[in-house]
Amino acid sequence: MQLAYYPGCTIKASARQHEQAALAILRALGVELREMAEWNCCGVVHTLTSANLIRHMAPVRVLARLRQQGAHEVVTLCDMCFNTLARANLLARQQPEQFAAISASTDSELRYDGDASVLHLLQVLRDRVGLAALRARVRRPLRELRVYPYYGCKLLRPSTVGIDDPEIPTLLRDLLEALGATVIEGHLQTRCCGAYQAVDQPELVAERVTATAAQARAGGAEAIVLSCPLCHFNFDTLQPRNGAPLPVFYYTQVIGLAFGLEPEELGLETRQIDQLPPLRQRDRAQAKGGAA
Amino acid sequence: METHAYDVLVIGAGISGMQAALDLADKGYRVLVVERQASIGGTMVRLDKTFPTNDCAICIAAPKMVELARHPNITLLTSAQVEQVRGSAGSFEALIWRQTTYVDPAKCTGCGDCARACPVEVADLFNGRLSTRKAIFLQFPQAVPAVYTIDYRHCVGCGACDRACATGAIAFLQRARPLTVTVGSIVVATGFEVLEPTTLRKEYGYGRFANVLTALQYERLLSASGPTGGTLTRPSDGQPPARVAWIQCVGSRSLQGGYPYCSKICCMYATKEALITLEHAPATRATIFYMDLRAYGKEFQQFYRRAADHGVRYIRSRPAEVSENPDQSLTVSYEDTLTGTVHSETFDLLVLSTAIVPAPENRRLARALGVAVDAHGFFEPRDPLRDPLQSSRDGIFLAGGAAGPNDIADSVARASGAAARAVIPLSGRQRVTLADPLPERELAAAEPRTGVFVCSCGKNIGGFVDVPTVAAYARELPGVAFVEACTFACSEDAQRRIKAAVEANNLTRVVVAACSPITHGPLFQQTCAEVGLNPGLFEMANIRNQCSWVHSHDRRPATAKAADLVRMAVARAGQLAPLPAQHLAVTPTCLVIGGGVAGMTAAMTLADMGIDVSLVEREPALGGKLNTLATLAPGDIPASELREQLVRGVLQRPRIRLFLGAELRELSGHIGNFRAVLDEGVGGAVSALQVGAIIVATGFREADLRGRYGYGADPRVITQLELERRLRAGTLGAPRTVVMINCAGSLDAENPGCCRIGCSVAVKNAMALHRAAPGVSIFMLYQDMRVYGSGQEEYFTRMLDAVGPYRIRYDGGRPPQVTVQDRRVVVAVYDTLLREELVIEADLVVLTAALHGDADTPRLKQLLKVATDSQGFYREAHAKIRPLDFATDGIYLCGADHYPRNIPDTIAQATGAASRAAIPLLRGRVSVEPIIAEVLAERCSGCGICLPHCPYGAMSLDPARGVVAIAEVQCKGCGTCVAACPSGALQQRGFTDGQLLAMIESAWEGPGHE
Amino acid sequence: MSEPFEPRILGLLCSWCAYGGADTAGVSRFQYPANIRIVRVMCSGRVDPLFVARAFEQGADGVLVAGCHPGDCHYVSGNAFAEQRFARFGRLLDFFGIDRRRLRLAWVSASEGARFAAVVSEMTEELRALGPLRMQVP
Amino acid sequence: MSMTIRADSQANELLQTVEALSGQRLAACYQCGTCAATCPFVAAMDLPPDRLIQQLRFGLPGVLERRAFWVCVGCDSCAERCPRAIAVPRVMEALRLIAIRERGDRLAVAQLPAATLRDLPPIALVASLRRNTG
Ligand SMILES: Cc1cc2nc3c(=O)[nH]c(=O)nc-3n(C[C@H](O)[C@H](O)[C@H](O)COP(=O)(O)OP(=O)(O)OC[C@H]3O[C@@H](n4cnc5c(N)ncnc54)[C@H](O)[C@@H]3O)c2cc1C
Ligand SMILES: Cc1cc2nc3c(=O)[nH]c(=O)nc-3n(C[C@H](O)[C@H](O)[C@H](O)COP(=O)(O)OP(=O)(O)OC[C@H]3O[C@@H](n4cnc5c(N)ncnc54)[C@H](O)[C@@H]3O)c2cc1C
Ligand code: SF4
Ligand code: SF4
Ligand code: SF4
Ligand code: SF4
Ligand code: SF4
Ligand code: SF4
Ligand code: SF4
Ligand code: SF4
Repeated sequence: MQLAYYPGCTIKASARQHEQAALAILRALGVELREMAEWNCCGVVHTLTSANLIRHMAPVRVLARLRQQGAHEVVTLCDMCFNTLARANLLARQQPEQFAAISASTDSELRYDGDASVLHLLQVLRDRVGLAALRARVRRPLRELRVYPYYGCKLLRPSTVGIDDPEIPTLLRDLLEALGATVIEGHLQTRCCGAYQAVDQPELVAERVTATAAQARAGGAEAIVLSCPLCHFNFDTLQPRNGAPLPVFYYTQVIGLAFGLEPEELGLETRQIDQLPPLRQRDRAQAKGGAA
Repeated sequence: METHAYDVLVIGAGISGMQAALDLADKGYRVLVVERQASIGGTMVRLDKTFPTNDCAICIAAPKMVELARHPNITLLTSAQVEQVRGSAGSFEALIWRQTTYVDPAKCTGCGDCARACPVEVADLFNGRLSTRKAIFLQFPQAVPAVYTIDYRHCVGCGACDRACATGAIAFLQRARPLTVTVGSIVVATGFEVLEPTTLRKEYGYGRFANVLTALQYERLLSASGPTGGTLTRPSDGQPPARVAWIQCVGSRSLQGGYPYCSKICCMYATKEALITLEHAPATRATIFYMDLRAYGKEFQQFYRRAADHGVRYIRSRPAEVSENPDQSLTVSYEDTLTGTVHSETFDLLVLSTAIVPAPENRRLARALGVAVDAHGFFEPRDPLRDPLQSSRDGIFLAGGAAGPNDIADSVARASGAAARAVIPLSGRQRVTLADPLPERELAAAEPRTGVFVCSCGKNIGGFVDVPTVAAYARELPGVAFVEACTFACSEDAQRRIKAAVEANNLTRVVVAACSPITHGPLFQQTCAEVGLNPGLFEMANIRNQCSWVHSHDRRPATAKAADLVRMAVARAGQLAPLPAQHLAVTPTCLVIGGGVAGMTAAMTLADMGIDVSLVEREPALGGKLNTLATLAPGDIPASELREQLVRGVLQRPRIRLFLGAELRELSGHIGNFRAVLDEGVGGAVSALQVGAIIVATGFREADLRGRYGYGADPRVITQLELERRLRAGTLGAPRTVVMINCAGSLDAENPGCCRIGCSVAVKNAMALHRAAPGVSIFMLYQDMRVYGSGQEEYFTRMLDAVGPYRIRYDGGRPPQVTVQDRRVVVAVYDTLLREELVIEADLVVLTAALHGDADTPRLKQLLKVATDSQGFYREAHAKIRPLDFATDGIYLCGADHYPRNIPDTIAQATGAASRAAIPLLRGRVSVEPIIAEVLAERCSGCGICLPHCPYGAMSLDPARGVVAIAEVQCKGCGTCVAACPSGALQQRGFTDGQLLAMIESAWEGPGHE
Repeated sequence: MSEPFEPRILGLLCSWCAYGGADTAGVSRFQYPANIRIVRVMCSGRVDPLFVARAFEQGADGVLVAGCHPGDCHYVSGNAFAEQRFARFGRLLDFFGIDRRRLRLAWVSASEGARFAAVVSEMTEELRALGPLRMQVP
Repeated sequence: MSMTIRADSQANELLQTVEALSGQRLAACYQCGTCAATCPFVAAMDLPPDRLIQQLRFGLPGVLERRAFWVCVGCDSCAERCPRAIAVPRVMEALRLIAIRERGDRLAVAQLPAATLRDLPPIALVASLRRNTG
């Protein structure tokens, strides 16, 4: 399977591990991602007023380029990129007249009429690869790992573009269970982490990630697994410093571990592996077992 | 394939289908009832009690079920579906598919041995999956027919039932078979379902959290025959819940995450459930989260106040989400919108008042019938405002909940209405003539031979009273010739056994020791009649409601008391005498009082059934409020258009005799033969009419608000009706700011009722003002926004979008103040949502005035000898199941004189009243109350002391003989006169001194008993 | 061993309201002492003072006459006549030296199951305190 | 406090602008409070969304001085649950836009500490700027 791939700025900056892990597991699954040429920033947030149409330019340009390059669908890793591209795409389909206005103000070769589709890697794994194939590829089931999947906002909402039920999503649970992990759930899984407020109102974010991590911990989770690089940043940096914060992993990294890939291939730092005692123990046990 | 001919096909046998079928069958039409489930009864039999009277639902439904099953003109097909309908009104041909139940109904006695043997446990859908049943089952104890059914989807075919069944009723080889029938018309009464919020509103946790239930499940939990036997416990751990909460509008009133309409009944059933919860366990904290509390029917607001006064906590809020705690309690997050604070509160049990939705099969049935359903799947009337009972196909009519959410009373009214309409295509058909009374047995034996049947009502009696001991005791009583203990005395099977026992033992009296004679007496009397025993020879001992249920903690006194009650009943039985059945011929014409929408509709419906009608209107013109209103919602149809249509319809029907400018002056007589004197006023004629029935349709009026809300002080303060008049006449002018004040004169101590239509009228008129004076700013001051009726919530939200009014929610305890200050009209109001005091300068203030019965009602009620409530609305015979009848036979009510209602409801009700009135008129005779008083002329001294005691004027002094005489059809059998007579010259049949004293004297077996 | 005194109460209940209230008490499982025996009449207006006298004679320690609330009478005004009649009859009780509390007139509607149970419970308590009525049968 | 509303003071320009920019009809709001109880940040808001809407509708003063719409991150939770399908985040965005147009940007990159700038994922920074600047 070959798919066009839109990385976005953050994947290339603070979330390189995510891309590294994604590419590694996809290789293992026989999926090839081909990075688009000449991509630009997606625009990051969908513009919510009618006065800022120009801000839809960035995502539309990405989609127009994609079509120019002959592709009909594009995979994203970053939840923000996914959400922004998908919503712009929806708008292009539903309100073409608005887009006519935008197009008119841009270079004519960048016409776009909404005929591409935007995919999130999780959709590819669930709907194209299939959880059965994923399960079949597992080499080191994460039996002793107790994880709390965190969805955040952009995967789910608005439901017009979300990839799972906005209230009771099951995608990450199904995926993690396919890897053999024990899944801990709670109603804060879908609650916003505070997103970009980390920039100048970090107290809002801190309150959220603290509450969510507390729920995960109360349920017995040892790690949080998520998808969005901004959620990752927020959980990684804004959990209270006192007491051991719960470690945070991208789902790609966890899949990689279950596939038996090496931590280095998955962009996992030693610090993170140390944060997962059961993983370490199991590694040791397996190492012993393997030796025997 | 078999083909049978009937007059009407009724599809669905909930309360609506039953009512429609009975109304038709009582008129002499042959009715086929097709019900998809194994038993009739529908939703109502799953309820615990019914608002606002808190009648026990099964108690008032069960007698109708039995009546239906036994009606000679009704054929019942259960576990059956209608597959196809061909033909047209007057001659339809329907193909019906009867599912196989694998049990031979002719052989099954309903003993349940099979179910005890069956190894398969499946979730009991009747109990909302809160308990299990077997693969062979009876839906519920009072099921009709009382025949077990094999649920083939779960049966493993082990044959255990077959081996257990003593009568060989199991018939595995039975095959499903199609059946064709011909009918003249069809009534659709398929009701509705409740939403199971597993795909919408998932954030409330239904289906994931054990202690989140739907309201219908909760009804089962409260019900004495439910999965917990009526003890209120939470499903997760069987512990009594200390905190119970209801969330309203789950899936209703939601443009997203649900349906746009209001489900209309949930505010009230939640209130009822909360109140019953407090009755069960007074220390429970009951909380209802609501957006607008829609308590808009007759007595509903009072019921709601009562709940609030009993401590039900109402929080104005639509909760955001629910999460489950480790102990399986539930945390609800919500904003109390009256304080603006966000809370997380924990409850032990959560009940979701989920949307009323059409059954998914409706669409399939609609295709089979060739009729339209609306966007949601409810059957759609051809013209929702003007013809709410007519489906999109001629000859097919809509009853009850099939066309949208309705409570029981409205369902029953609509069912009667549909029954009336269904008669019209049958014109020219021969009706079944009334059967002669059944032949009675010889009562030659001097000594009474009494048969006693002691019921254990499953565990309801047997669990608390030692039934075998009571039965053994009964055997020793004087005159008792036969005793039997039964599990369910009211079951079909038990009726057969009672009849057999009477035959075999030549019994002359029957005593059933079971439940209440009120609910079950008629059933057993009918059984007695079928075996030739006059109903007067039957007596009941109420050992369930008076012993087992109220002395459940101590078996010994409960059993002793049960034995006493049986002894008293047997003593009375010894004194019983046959009650003669008397019939009177009926004058087959009807008087309709009031020529508004209701009166005109009733008159036309009767005329179309072939009945002559006299229609009396006090005003010089027909039309009632239609002469004043501007446009009508829904649909924005000019009121004048509807008026012309109705008036034309009345004038075109030669059977209707019109009396305009006339009033009823005198009334005498009784059902079947009333004599009415009409007075056409000064210069007009005085006519005397002979009629068999009377329909009262005198409508309503706005309350006089002079002196309140600045009304009367300034011409810029008017009522909605006055606004309608201005809109109609085009004299509105160009107000820029209009303030509407809802509930003016309602919901207060003096008039606690809610006017029901006021909010919808305000919404309609906001739209009308917006059209008539573009750019007008409208302020709507309200307490709860109670738009009522089908399509009204949608209309309300369209109005919000189009008009953008300022809605201000005020508190009843702090009503708006209207003052005139240097020629400006100023309204001051505290907005409970903004929590600000607002002062609005208005060009026009429109008061949504309270509504009362017609001003002439006090006089008319005396003439008719019927009752009203404090607001001048007539009181019906029973708020739930007899909404169109007066307690006085032969007089019926409809329209806004019963309670304010909109036009679709008025039309449905008026059509229904016509159906009720047509029963005696078409039948041609009526029966006299059997328990009337009689005069023992030889003892009567003619003193006349008794005369003023009779509330019905049934007594008079016969001047020739010097003794009192009683007009038999007028006597209602209260017995007041009997107690008044100083010489013992009066006796009441069925309640003679001898009969009552026999009971009193045997209550403790005389003074020696210690 | 002597058992505690259990008073005997005769209830004369109208069919529409009070009897319905007793039924509702049953449906709602409101518990009350098992001391009452109920006789149903169609209207409280049917209750003849003779019935009460006979009940006392036959060993009742108390009599409860119950009907619809004023204004609610199914037969319009029967309960009003009952009330008048028993006002008069009360004076007669005084004459015979019977404590007036032994005859009680109560209004109970069909939905007031709790009220019915409370009335019976109260009356039972009161009669327990009053002790047995030893009517001399002439 | 008592607010006087006059017939001729009804031209509520702020409301009109918000409705035009957000495409939302605020009269449709049931004032049910679902949005307020849903919002993960309601505790930090000086006016919960439902009340903000109501104040806007009645033209009460001081709405633009509120912090609430700067707190909203547009997580869409409330919008998903609103029975009237009102997109509250669009209303919030409209208010931000109007405030920025009237008073200038709320945030300047220059003011942010260098360390923050270095560590932040680009999406955080860009999103924040998009929502806090014109
Ligand atoms: C939780 C709850 C509480 C309530 N409480 C009250 C209350 O306290 N007071 C009150 O007045 N009302 C109450 N109601 C409303 C009341 O239940 C309804 O008004 C009433 O049941 C409507 O009766 P119906 O006959 O129209 O419909 P239903 O009772 O639904 O009966 C319809 C019948 O048609 C049958 N049927 C359906 N489709 C087909 C088909 N295709 N072919 C053949 N048969 C079919 C069904 O099996 C059913 O037997 C309550 C409702 C609910 C859900
Ligand atoms: C302001 C307002 C707006 C409304 N708008 C709508 C709407 O938009 N849509 C809608 O569906 N419904 C609306 N309604 C409700 C509608 O008016 C009623 O449903 C309808 O009028 C009821 O009809 P009725 O025949 O029962 O009573 P009425 O219309 O009141 O008719 C009663 C008739 O009986 C006559 N009468 C009274 N007493 C006697 C007597 N003793 N002898 C002889 N005749 C007598 C009266 O003169 C009158 O003609 C509105 C009501 C009001 C008050
Ligand atoms: S008769 Fe047979 S089929 Fe009927 S209930 Fe009894 S055992 Fe079951
Ligand atoms: S044959 Fe079916 S219904 Fe009968 S006992 Fe076996 S499983 Fe039950
Ligand atoms: S407002 Fe309407 S839909 Fe909502 S709970 Fe009340 S009756 Fe049901
Ligand atoms: S007591 Fe007997 S007769 Fe009455 S409901 Fe129960 S089973 Fe039927
Ligand atoms: S205006 Fe009428 S319908 Fe509306 S709440 Fe008030 S009393 Fe009820
Ligand atoms: S029994 Fe009642 S209704 Fe009949 S005559 Fe006597 S007082 Fe009148
Ligand atoms: S979109 Fe804004 S207002 Fe709505 S829940 Fe999210 S943060 Fe709160
Ligand atoms: S959830 Fe929607 S309808 Fe409810 S208060 Fe918020 S915006 Fe208004």
